[in-house]
Amino acid sequence: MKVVVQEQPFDPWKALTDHEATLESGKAGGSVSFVGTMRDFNDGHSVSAMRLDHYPGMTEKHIEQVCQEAADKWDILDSLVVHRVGEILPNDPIVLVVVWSAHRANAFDACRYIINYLKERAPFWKCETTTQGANRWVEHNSEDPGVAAAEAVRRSA
Amino acid sequence: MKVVVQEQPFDPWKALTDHEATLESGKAGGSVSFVGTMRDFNDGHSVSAMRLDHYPGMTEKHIEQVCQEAADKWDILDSLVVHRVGEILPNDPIVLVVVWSAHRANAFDACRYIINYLKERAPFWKCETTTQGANRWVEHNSEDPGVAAAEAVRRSA
Amino acid sequence: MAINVKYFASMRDRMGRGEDAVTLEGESMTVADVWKKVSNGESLPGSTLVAVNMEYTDGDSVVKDGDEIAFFPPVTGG
Amino acid sequence: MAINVKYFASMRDRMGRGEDAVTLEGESMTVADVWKKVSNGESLPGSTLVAVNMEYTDGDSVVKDGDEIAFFPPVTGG
Repeated sequence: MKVVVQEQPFDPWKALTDHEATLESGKAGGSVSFVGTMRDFNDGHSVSAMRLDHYPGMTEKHIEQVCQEAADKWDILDSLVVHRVGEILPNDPIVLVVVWSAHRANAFDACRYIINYLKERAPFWKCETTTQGANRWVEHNSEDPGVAAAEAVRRSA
Repeated sequence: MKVVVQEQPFDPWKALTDHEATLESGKAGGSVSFVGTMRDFNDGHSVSAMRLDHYPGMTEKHIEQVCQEAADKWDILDSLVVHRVGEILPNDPIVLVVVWSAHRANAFDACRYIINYLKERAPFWKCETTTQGANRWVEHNSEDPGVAAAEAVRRSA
Repeated sequence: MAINVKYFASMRDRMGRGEDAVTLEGESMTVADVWKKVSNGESLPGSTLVAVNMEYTDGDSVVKDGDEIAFFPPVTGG
Repeated sequence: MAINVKYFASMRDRMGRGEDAVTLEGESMTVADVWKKVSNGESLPGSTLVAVNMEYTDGDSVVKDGDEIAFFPPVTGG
């Protein structure tokens, strides 16, 4: 299990193969990977750049918790998460999640679990620069219907 | 949509990035990939090598059908399948399935659909060489509970 | 009519050959009839899959002149 | 007791600062009490998330000396 949060741009496939080289060979039947990349549009706006803030320490801790939950739920061999922060350009990879397992069903389930709960719980915040030059905080991940419910539970003060 | 069946060993990540470079940039929110590799054990036997036979023409046709079904069922941007045939060594990638989409749920569903139905319907046959030197045809993909039912339907003569 | 019959994997080993060019007399021959002819009356293993012109079908399927018939065991790719 | 309070993203913009070092008097202060103190009595936006020592919690959570409290909007990573 490895979690990396970094400012440097990264090549998902290099990150994946570098980590794979550390695994015991011949045991994994397969791997399932998710790569999230920055789109050049969001909520109807053209986006020229983005800054991704995070909460150093809490972010890594919660991604590790999510990976550990996945390892507890499914029989997997290993997992890797790499997540960018800082200044990001359209088409840059933002996040890589890889799960290795002997049987593919476990890898699919675990990979999907990790990216879903990472997006729901890991403290990252996107601030987009539109092509008109305006900066705006992205207020929600539009794809995630589960987020509103989770937020309601955690709502505070 | 691209389907390749080849004897040459391949680097899944090079195949993926080469194909990705042909897509319109900035539209995909992400990709989901499955890489199946040759394990060095199966059904309790240590396996030193494998030969993968196929039915030229029918194999490609059925993988393309499965990819088209996935494209009809989910809103995806593109898909890529590369599948080895011939002599394969432990740890070699056997199959790569990649799906690109604007939203990750569709990519997960479509990628899983393609690998599941490829394994169920595309005519490939594995002949393993055990470390004792014996050759034996693999009679079923042990992971796939759906196969027995599908075979029963298609059973013939 | 003339058809081409192919065998793959363990079915190829069992038959000792990869294909047969078969000439059939009469009408309404089915895949099962073709199997009887190429196998000298042996029964087809229950798990055998059949394709006609690269599409899955079953033993009741009627064959036409020029068809390509294939017999093979359950598939194990991926 | 002394606690550290952090603000992220739009909450940081709203507060005009990234953190506060806060000294509290008395016992049984909650996260909600801390918010009142740092915000001069403003109400907390309904969607705000709260963490104490990097774990999610809510406004009723009691704070201890040395705690790190964080206020931030819904997360949008991945």
